Amino acid sequence: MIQSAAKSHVVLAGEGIVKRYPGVLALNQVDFDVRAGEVHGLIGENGAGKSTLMHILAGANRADEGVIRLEGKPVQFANPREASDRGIALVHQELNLVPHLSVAENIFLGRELVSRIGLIRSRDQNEQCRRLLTDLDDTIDPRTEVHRLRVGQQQVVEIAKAINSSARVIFMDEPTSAISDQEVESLFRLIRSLRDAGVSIVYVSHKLEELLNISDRITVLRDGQLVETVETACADRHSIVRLMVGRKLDDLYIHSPALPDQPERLRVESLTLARKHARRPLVDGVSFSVRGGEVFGIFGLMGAGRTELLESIFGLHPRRMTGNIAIDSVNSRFTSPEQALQSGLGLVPEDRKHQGLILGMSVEQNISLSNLADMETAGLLSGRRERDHAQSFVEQFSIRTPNVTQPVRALSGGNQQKVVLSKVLSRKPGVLMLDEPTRGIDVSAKREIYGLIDRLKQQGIAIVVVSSELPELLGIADRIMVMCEGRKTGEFERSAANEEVLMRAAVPGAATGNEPVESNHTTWQ
Amino acid sequence: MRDKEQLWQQASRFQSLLVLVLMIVAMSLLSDRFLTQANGLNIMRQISVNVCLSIGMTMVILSGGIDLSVGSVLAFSGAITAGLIKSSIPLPWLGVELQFTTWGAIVAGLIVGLSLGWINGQLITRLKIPPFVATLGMLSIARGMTMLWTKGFPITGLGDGFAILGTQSVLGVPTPVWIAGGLVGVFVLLTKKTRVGRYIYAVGGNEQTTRLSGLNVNRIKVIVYTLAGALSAVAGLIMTSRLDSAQPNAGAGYELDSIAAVVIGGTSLSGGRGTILGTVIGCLIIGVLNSGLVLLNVSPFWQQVVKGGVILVAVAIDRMRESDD
Amino acid sequence: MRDKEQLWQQASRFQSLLVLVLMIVAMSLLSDRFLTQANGLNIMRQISVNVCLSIGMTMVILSGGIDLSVGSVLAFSGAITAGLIKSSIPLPWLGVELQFTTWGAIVAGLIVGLSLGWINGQLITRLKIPPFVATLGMLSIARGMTMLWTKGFPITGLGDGFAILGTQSVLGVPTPVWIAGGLVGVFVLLTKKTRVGRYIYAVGGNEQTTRLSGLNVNRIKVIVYTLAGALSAVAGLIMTSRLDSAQPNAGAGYELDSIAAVVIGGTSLSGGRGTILGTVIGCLIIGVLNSGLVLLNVSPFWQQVVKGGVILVAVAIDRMRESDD
Amino acid sequence: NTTTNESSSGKAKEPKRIAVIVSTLNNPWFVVLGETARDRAVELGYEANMFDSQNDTAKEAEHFDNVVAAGYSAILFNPTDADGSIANVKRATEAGLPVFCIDREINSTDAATAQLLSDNYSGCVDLGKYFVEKLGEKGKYVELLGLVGDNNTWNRSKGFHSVVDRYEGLEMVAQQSADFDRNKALEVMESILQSHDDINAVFCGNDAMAMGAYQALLAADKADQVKVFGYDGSEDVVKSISEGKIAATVMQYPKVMAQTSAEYAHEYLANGKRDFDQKIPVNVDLVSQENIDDFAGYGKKE
Ligand SMILES: Nc1ncnc2c1ncn2[C@@H]1O[C@H](COP(=O)(O)OP(=O)(O)OP(=O)(O)O)[C@@H](O)[C@H]1O
Ligand SMILES: Nc1ncnc2c1ncn2[C@@H]1O[C@H](COP(=O)(O)OP(=O)(O)OP(=O)(O)O)[C@@H](O)[C@H]1O
Ligand SMILES: O[C@@H]1[C@H](O)[C@H](O)CO[C@H]1O
Ligand SMILES: [Mg+2]
Ligand SMILES: [Mg+2]
Repeated sequence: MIQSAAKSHVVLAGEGIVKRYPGVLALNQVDFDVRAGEVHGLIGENGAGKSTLMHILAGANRADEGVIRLEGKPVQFANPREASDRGIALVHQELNLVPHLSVAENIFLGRELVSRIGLIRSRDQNEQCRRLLTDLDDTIDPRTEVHRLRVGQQQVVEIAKAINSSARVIFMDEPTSAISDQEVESLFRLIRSLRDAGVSIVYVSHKLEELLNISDRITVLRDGQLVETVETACADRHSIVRLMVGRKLDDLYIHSPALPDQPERLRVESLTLARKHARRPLVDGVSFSVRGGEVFGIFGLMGAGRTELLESIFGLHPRRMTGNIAIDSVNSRFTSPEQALQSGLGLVPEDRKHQGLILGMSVEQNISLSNLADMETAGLLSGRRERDHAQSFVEQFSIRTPNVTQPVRALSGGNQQKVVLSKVLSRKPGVLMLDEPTRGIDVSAKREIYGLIDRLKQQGIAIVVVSSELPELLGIADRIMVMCEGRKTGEFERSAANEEVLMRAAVPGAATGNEPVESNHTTWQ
Repeated sequence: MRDKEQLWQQASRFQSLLVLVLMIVAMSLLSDRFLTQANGLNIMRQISVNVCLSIGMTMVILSGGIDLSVGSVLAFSGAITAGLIKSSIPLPWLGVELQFTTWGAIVAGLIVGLSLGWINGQLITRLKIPPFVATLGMLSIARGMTMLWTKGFPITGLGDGFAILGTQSVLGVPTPVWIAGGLVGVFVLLTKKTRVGRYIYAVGGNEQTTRLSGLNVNRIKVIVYTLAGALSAVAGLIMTSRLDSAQPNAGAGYELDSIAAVVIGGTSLSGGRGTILGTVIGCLIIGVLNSGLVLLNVSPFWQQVVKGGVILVAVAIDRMRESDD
Repeated sequence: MRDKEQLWQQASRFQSLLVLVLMIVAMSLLSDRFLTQANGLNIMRQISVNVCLSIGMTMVILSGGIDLSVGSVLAFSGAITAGLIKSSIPLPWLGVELQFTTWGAIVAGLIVGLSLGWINGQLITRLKIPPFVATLGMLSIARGMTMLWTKGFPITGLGDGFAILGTQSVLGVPTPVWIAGGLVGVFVLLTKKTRVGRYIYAVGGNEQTTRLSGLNVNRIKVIVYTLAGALSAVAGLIMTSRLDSAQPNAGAGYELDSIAAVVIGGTSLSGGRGTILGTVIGCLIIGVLNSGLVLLNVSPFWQQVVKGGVILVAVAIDRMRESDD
Repeated sequence: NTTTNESSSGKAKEPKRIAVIVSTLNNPWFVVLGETARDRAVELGYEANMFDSQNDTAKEAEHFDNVVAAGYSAILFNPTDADGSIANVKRATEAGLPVFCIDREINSTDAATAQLLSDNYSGCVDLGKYFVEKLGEKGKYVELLGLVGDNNTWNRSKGFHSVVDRYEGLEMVAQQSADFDRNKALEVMESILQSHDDINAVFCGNDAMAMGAYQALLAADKADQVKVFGYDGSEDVVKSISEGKIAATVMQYPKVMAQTSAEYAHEYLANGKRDFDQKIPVNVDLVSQENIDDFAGYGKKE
């Protein structure tokens, strides 16, 4: 693996790259190079400058200082198109697809196949696209409009788009943040075959194991500076983490035993959520219960219906839902999140930018949004109360922000997540549901979130955590439920849970007690 | 960094103010009649109707919507009040006639405006009709109802009691200016210092997050459109009183003037960002322009060209700060 | 999965068609004059102006913008053509007079419309003026220029050659219908089958992605507004020819009619989603409504109420499919 | 042609239909015009309906097409535009419908069946003469124009200036448009008063603007010293003249014109009369304090 890359020449290099944003030095004199046919991992905490560096090298952004060399010659890209014409492609961290165009239309955007008289050859595009996708995820129909795909499938489309541009260098910014393990496997296979064909790949991820698995070299960024580039063969988990955070990190997962003799706080019985215009439900007769002082994990592959389960409990789909829910033994069927919150239920949603935060509002305004009534004196909002309230969370959760009036948009992912948590906790929920609470968050922020979850649990709160990362759930949950295609396929005590049994329950058709299902996501008619 | 940001925010709000000041300076140089107290009050009186409409429009736009029906609602509310002042409503089955006092008629007009706004809100939230279409429908319906109610004739001669609203002065300042000023105060407070106000920004900023934060998005929207309807009614009352006449075609086309004032004042049409005070500056810019063009006796043919040009320049200056990147 | 989805998509497009069919059935039952070939052609001729405007408006809205200036551009282009047909332009410094042929004048009118559209595009992309404001400014400026050019008087008596455009029939079908129909064909092809068309959807769907895909977003926008300007000019020519007169106030308020047709036809005001054919259905719904209300002798005051109501019902039916939580 | 067959042969009992197409209903003057014409036609045994062109010649064209398609028998027509409406009228007459123009003229002598016209130009000549007399050939005045895209605006303005411009002592200090609209007139007048507080008179292109201007003068305490002149003969201006608030207006007789047009249509349809004079002038009268007792809104006292 490693030997070929070590010898090969440098394709693309940035020398002395500097990028300033108002009040931030995002990149400080970074020298970074990409060799032909290597997989180059890039890692660092949130805000370290990974995305900025990629954007500059791929022409999506311009450096304030420094030189970019392609095959040794200095180049300047006026826009991403020029870079892509020279064989440099970028898969973005934020999903960047046009929602109402089809998969094929997205993949060919800007490089359509046209006939002699200038008409688009849709059939040929669809055909080529289908071939491209067979390697990645053959359940995706090229003609489907992209907004109808799950997040994971969208990410696959995004990767396919970069590959389709027949690039020499492909930058991938957190390509696996939203795709399933199966898809990760296909992606890795593809990356390896690209590499063997001489294509270079720069790969950003917060998932260390992935980087160690796929890369030839790893570069660590910290606070806009390049700390070190190491050969993957000579690196391990601990050495990388130390480089990233500048110190040794304690155990990643924090778990104290569940509180004994706690009452049941959440009970869900035969919850079923019908799907629009289709027979097979999204959530199919799921039952479980959670006690206070307990972390209840829910595992499943992408599309297992976990998000819909939490949403249904939270009152978001009242018309399509059947089943019973009890909070603190009181039967509760919510027809809106408003009611759910009033009954002491809290939800930290999956998509923090679109569901958790109002990006244009300040940190304090986001934190107080759910309990503004408590911020009033004499019927008017009190700026001081609001500030103090937010400040207390900022201190308690060590949210890194210059001040609480900062727009939340400007915070790093981990800190944004803590703001969402603060908002939900402002209502002092007895039952807290967290959907993918650490997606796209760096290790030290993750660790802080785990610590927080543990503290809340010790206060007697019942906590439900949905996650696609097995080690995470094994690390923090007291019990784990597994879902597959909307159904509950298993429940395991912490002591009985391990990667193998959980995975077996999660994969369609593989688990015992899991009725044979007609393979993957395409089954519903 | 924070101070820098805030300074910048201040400066950018200041930008439309800058346009206003530039215009005032230019007008003063061109006409020595411009910068007088009398003309100042005159302009303020003239914009008071638009200020009332635009306060409501600002909130609607902040919440991510739009209201095209303001002009028609203005006309209908004004006509209802005028009609009720002038003539009684026979209730044959009770054998009586209902004769409204001036106050009663005013209240009735306000209730009508408020109700039409509420209906807008219901159309948008329950029937999921996009705001543009829902209020376009209302524009047509309310105008038609005004025609039916007035039979196409203005209702005039509304008495001295009613005239106070539009024509008197208190402490040297015209009543409409007091009303509009008072409403500005109330709604600045409402948007900045109350829960409803915060929720309006939240809905416009991110509707989904607002819902998931436990707020009733539909209720907030209904409140916003209802307030806009009520404010249109106030505008209708002021105009009717000022003219001593409810005109069936009053307020036609005012929706565009009002939206222009809001946007010139720096409020984003995509919602979540903007201020009432910005809108007031927007109204002032339009008012100064209208009055200035007449003072300078610019030919009516040229006025539209100049007006369009100034609006473009004003907004272009205002956008310059955002255009670096 | 896929077929079902696509079926559903088809069905939802079918929904506004359903509204149209329902209206036609209702009208036919209410009046035996409605469902005749003559009335069919009549309705098609009447909507041809709105169809031309709305094709352009559809593309503008698909790209995520809006164009309020269509009515004014229509008037100005029509007036330019009419003026150039009627009288020659003296060029004193050359000692000659420029006399346009009918064809030359038509081309000049088209170029004027196209140029105003291009200017809209420049205002929006270079000066970063929001489309609503930029085209609002243009609405005012182009109207003013029409007044200046015509001095407020209509320009009439444009000759038989020019009359063909609006008044003749070919194979029993009126020329305006041929023109509008041809344009629909061309622009359906353009939006569905060419790169430009695809990019229009892309810009409206996700501007950033489009830029990151290496496309020149500004150029696409400029093209869209330029096309909208040219199509407004075509509409202006048809109208001028049909009336044998360029009216200074032609097309006032048409922007709302056009936007209504686009939205009723199922195009989303937030861009990226919709079709030209949907818009044609929208125009037909409005056309059938207008003509039907006349055939049914609905009084003019009631017409506005009914029209608003029908638009609300039509869109509400259309939105029902999306209304599930 | 199926339509003509039906209307002539088939249902003789069913009343014939007359369309009243009015330029705009946004102004009560036209409402009076249209409703009077319609009511008179109904009295004469027709089914009659009114159509509003909303000051848009293209909308008017649609009404004509619809009316022809719907098989109406005659059109009583108040045009939106002297030139723009010609083509519309021609299409209708070619389809066999008689068209009678009311109030506003079309600039064609062979298109309409007949035209009943009030003469805006000469009406304002009379008004101009009275204006000169009232001001004693000397003073400053303001003119408020109607819609600048409307040719009535200019006919009135020209008639007025044909007289007034001959007197050097009369100075027009501002000429602005107020769109025939009461509120616009109020605002424009308020602004004008800021720079010209020494004017003696205001000439307004219609009565709605005259009322708006008066309202502005009243608020500025100048109602006594400034004379306001209007045009139309609307109810509130006639009343204001009798109360001494407004100096003069020109009475057009919308009711007379409208009734006559309906009667002509009846002559045409029922009695086969074809030889109408092309232009039938309907007298306009200056209304001032001197003769106000003879007048009511929109006509003579009955
Ligand atoms: N457009 C921008 N304006 C201002 N500051 C920015 C902008 N983009 C990035 N920054 C700042 O630059 C720094 C580097 O950001 P960057 O997005 O490159 O980090 P990252 O390493 O990709 O983080 P993550 O892991 O969260 O994606 C951060 O402090 C960020 O706040
Ligand atoms: N927009 C959509 N339209 C139709 N079906 C969808 C849509 N989004 C998701 N689904 C389907 O709903 C089911 C549940 O998806 P969902 O992504 O919510 O599951 P999840 O377990 O929460 O996984 P994730 O980790 O991706 O959130 C899947 O079968 C998926 O295919
Ligand atoms: O007489 C009428 C009215 O005065 C109207 O206000 C404008 O048009 C004229 O024909
Ligand atoms: Mg990043
Ligand atoms: Mg999920």
